[in-house]
Amino acid sequence: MAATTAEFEPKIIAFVCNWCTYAGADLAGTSRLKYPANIRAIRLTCTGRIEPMFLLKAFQEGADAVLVSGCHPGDCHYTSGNYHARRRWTIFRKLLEFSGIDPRRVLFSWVSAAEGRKWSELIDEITAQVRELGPFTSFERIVKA
Amino acid sequence: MSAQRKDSPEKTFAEQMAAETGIDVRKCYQCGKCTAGCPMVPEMDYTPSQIMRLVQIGDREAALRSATIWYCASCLTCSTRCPQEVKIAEFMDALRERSLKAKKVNPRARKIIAFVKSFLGGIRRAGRVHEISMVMEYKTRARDLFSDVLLAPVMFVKGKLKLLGKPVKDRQAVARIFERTAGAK
Amino acid sequence: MARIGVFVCWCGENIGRTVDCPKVAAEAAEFPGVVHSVDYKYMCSDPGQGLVKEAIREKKLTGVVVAACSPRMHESTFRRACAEAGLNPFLCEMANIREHCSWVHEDRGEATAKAVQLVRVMVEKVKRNEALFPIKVPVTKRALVIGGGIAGIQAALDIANGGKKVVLVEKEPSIGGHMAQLSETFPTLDCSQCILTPRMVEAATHPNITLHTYAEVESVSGFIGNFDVKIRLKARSVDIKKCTGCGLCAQKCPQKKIPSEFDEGLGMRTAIYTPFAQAVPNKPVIDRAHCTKFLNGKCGICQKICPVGAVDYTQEDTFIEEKVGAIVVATGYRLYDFRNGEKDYGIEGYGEYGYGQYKDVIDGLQFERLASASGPTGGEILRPSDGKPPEKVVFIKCVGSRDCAKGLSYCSKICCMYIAKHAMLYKHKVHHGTAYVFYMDIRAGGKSYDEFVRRAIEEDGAVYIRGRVSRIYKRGGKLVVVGADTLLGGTGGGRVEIEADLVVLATAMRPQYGIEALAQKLSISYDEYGFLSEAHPKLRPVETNTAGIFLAGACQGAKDIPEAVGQASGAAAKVLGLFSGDELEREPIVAHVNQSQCVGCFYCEQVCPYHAIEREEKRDKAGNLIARVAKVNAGLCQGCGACVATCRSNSIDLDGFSAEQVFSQIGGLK
Amino acid sequence: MATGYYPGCSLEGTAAEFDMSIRALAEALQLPLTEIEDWNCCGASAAHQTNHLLGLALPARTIALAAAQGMEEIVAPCAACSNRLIAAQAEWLDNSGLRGDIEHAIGMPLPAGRLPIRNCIEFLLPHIEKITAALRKPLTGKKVACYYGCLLVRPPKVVAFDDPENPVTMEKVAAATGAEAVDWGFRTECCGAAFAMSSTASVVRLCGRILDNARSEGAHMVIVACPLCHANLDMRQPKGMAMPIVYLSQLVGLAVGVAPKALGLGKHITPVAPALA
Repeated sequence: MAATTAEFEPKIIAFVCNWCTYAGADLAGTSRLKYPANIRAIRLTCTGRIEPMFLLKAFQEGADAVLVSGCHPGDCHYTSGNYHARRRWTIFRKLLEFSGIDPRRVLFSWVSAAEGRKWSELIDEITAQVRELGPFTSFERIVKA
Repeated sequence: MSAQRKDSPEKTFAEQMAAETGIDVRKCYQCGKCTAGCPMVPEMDYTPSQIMRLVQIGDREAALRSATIWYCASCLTCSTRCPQEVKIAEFMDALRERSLKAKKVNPRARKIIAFVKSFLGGIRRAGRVHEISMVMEYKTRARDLFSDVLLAPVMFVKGKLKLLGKPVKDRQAVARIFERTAGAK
Repeated sequence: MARIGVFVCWCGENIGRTVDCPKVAAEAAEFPGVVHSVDYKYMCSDPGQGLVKEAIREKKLTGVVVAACSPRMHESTFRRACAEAGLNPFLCEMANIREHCSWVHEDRGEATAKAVQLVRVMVEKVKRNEALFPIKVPVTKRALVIGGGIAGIQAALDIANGGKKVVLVEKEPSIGGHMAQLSETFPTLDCSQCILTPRMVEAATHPNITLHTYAEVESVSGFIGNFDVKIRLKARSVDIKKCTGCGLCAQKCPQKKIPSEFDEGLGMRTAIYTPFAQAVPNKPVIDRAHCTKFLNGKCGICQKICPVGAVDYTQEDTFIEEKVGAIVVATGYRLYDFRNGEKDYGIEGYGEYGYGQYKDVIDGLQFERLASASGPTGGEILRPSDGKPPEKVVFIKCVGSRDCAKGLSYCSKICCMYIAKHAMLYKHKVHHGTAYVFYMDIRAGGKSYDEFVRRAIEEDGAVYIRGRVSRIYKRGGKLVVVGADTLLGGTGGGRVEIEADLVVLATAMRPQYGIEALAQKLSISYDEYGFLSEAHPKLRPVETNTAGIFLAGACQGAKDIPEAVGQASGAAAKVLGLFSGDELEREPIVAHVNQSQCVGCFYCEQVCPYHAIEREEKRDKAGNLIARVAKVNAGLCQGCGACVATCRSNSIDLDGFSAEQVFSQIGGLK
Repeated sequence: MATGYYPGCSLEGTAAEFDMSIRALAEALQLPLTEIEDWNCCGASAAHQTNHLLGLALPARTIALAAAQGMEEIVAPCAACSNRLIAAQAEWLDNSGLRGDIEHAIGMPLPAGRLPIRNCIEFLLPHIEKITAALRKPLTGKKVACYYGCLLVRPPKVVAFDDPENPVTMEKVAAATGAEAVDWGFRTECCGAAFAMSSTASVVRLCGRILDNARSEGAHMVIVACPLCHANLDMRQPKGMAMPIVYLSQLVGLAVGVAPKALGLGKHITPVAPALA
């Protein structure tokens, strides 16, 4: 392990929908709510667009955790995309577990366009959580296996 | 990473109190609803909302020296009704604790502190409060010997005052609680 | 070979203070494929955009990344600039280094490092962008307005006067909304009905307006320019074509003790009723929940006496369908329920004010009815409990508003003004009475507004007390209002106890019940309080994030009449703009099926919320069916991408957010 | 279910009649109570007002004892005691950091979960049918003003008992005796509580307001469920008030036929017998 847990700065990749969470993160910005700089958000149209391969790719590129966040159930801009996403992730989580990725490294949340504060608190929280988990090093091992 | 934002060296009094108690009086917008509902306001030197204001502007000295913090009856009416959800009554507890520690207790609070000390003294010794002993101790401390002298015999006859109290068996255990929490003497 | 240009914006100090912009530009210059990289103070300004255009021309750029604010803010600005310089606008992307970086991080080193990464992500993406061309769709030049209050009426009239057809849907039996209930309006004190009713009539008789009252929007599908709307016409039990509005039925109805919604429960109505005398249309409905005929089959008087045989107990709800090109939502407000709270929203009632168990504690709209000449008291201020004129009236502001404990932190904005008006009206009618107003702040920021409040205080003698009331209780038939005057301190703390005859609570403005369900039908968003969200709080205040749907009035936030009317005219202007051409352009973010790969499982069909997936039959030259494959109808597709993630054979991709683009973005985070 | 009984200090002294009536009523209604062995004072307001941790540790010891003695719930009739017990427990359940400090102070482990703590009203509320069935002497025609004071209903989120502004539970129990509960405005106003001795004038002023309102709304007596409220209202009445202050357990006890003596009805400073006759 390269870094000790104390100085470990995790890399967290977030896949967020354009309508709710991306806008919520924008609101955190306009409200000047501070949170750790460990997060990198990738904007997609909807959580329903997110393919499981995106997450695996993120881990492959060195992410220590991945966050998927979209609209609250019932509030999807496209009516039902987040429901499809939710169903997909329930299965995908099991798959992750099976392939040896700690499911605590894959996080899900609903953040609406009005929830700037929730976004900043979420990032605070998950950064601390992932810091505790330590760096994710097992991907290469999994790929080789 | 963002350590400097969380532990900035120059915290205001309000920020300091918020960090220590979880109660953030900066939320108070001085509507006065606490003051309006407070039953003890006539006894106070500052109203509850003014105490919030003193903390907001950082006048620690005035807040800790006020009589108000001691005349708060802890009835929690203010905390229950505060539109900004400031736990005002609980905050008064925190101010009292700091007022005692900083030895800034308002002279008008002499009797109240005497009562608190007698009360806690009793628990410390016996684990339970024995009312007669507590009252006697209080009267000596407060130099308030003659109030209520007419009430005592009546209460005694009615069996409301017992000459001997029933202490806790494990008195050591209770005394230890006081030591370990560094309680008021 | 990609030739990408990177443009790093300082946004004045907004980005520049935290992010080292020249450093970001310098590092970006080293990214593979980047041939040009600069930073500038205000990239969105004219000279800033000029830098982009110039570089496109001179450096022959094949893609542009603007590192600045959120794409939700300025993506369209920069895409337009690119287009002007001859670059396909969809070859321009933004890296959000303001909202997602400089504004939320403090450490300059960290923020700069993150900004560099965010730029690299977008450079990687834009290298794989393809030129896209806006989709043209035809426009149905007919608008739907939901809600017949003053905002809805204004929007409908403006669109209709612009020469376009309007369908106006109102859920109550009459249009008019809350404005019809008001006595007089601030700051001019002109009679609300006198200015409103002519507008109501105009809306009902306008040749371009189709009015459906006692009707609700059942479902909405489609998209900008082409919405399909299903409207439920609730059974009135009265044939509106036959009815002459003579009113005989209501006179003879034996059910006379139903609290009138229009009079806010202070007056009574019958089971067959028109809400108020000036109702439009002036035709009654039967309230089936209270009608004896519907409850136990007896009665039937109204049918017997109706001279034209208009009463029809067998009527059922009917549905009509309308095609419209634009929708204006104007569903208005209601008042916070201080009596019961709103359990569905987790909001409590006002226990400290007695949960409204005291008859003489009323809300602002109830006071309007007391003061209105058309109200249950004929405009005399008489208290509800015993019908006597109150000698002391206490007005309490911010009840439910600005109250975190009740979950309603916002200011309702209109109360400062209408309470001043109430105090004034009361003093005009009960000369010897005293009006007390408990306030926290006086917010009277409109034209002639502050002067109006001062008049209430200086000329009409309203006693303003700065403080919030702690509680109200009853003592010997009087309401004791316990408050504080926070401008007085010292011993006693300025505690004030007033024995009042009548208490008026300025309760919070809340969006109408059912707004969430409507918002979901329309696919528009709402805030934590249920107010509908505008597309941008400053620059797109009447649009929603769903193209073709606009907002007017208090459904979007607390508003007074002039503001609601102003916004309604704004929405109407937007609608007329939309209707000015025969076709409109839509963002070409749509899915595509690679039909040679499609296995025809049609999972995509199941997840598509827009029914945009069609089945296509592939035949050989002899006409034999070889395969059934999926096809996307680009007119219906809204680009959510659910089909892409669902496709088992990887045969669908989404323009603008293709798998390749996303993978390369992730790769950019190395 | 093993129910631990926590009388608290007042019930051993000035509030002896509260203790007597609770025990007698529990027996009459066949609700077994076992006194928690070696309980200590909860510290009341004095502890938490001056030392936060002490204010948590004192009630914690009694709760830990009760759990160790196999109790599954605690009945604490004194409103101050039940309030302190509930508040302390809520705080360590909410803030796990405190648990260690408290356990260290009391030298005992705290129960892992939440131990239900019931005040006097909550003790009786589930047994209204039992009370109605056992009525011997219905108190028909008696107008009572139910007085909750502060500690039964506040802080509302912590005690999670009844409505903080418009409570109804005591009225429900009182109504089971046949008495009529009057609607009045001072049900949750403060009586001055701990200032009985240190600021007697305040207590007299506050009790005066409460009793005035009860009287003006037609009450024959005030019903309480807190020894501090009782002491203040009973002993600090304005001249000529003569308002009987009766414990809820006494009212119910009398209605179900417990002997007045066993309920301690003679122990009040302001006589109650005539009003209850």
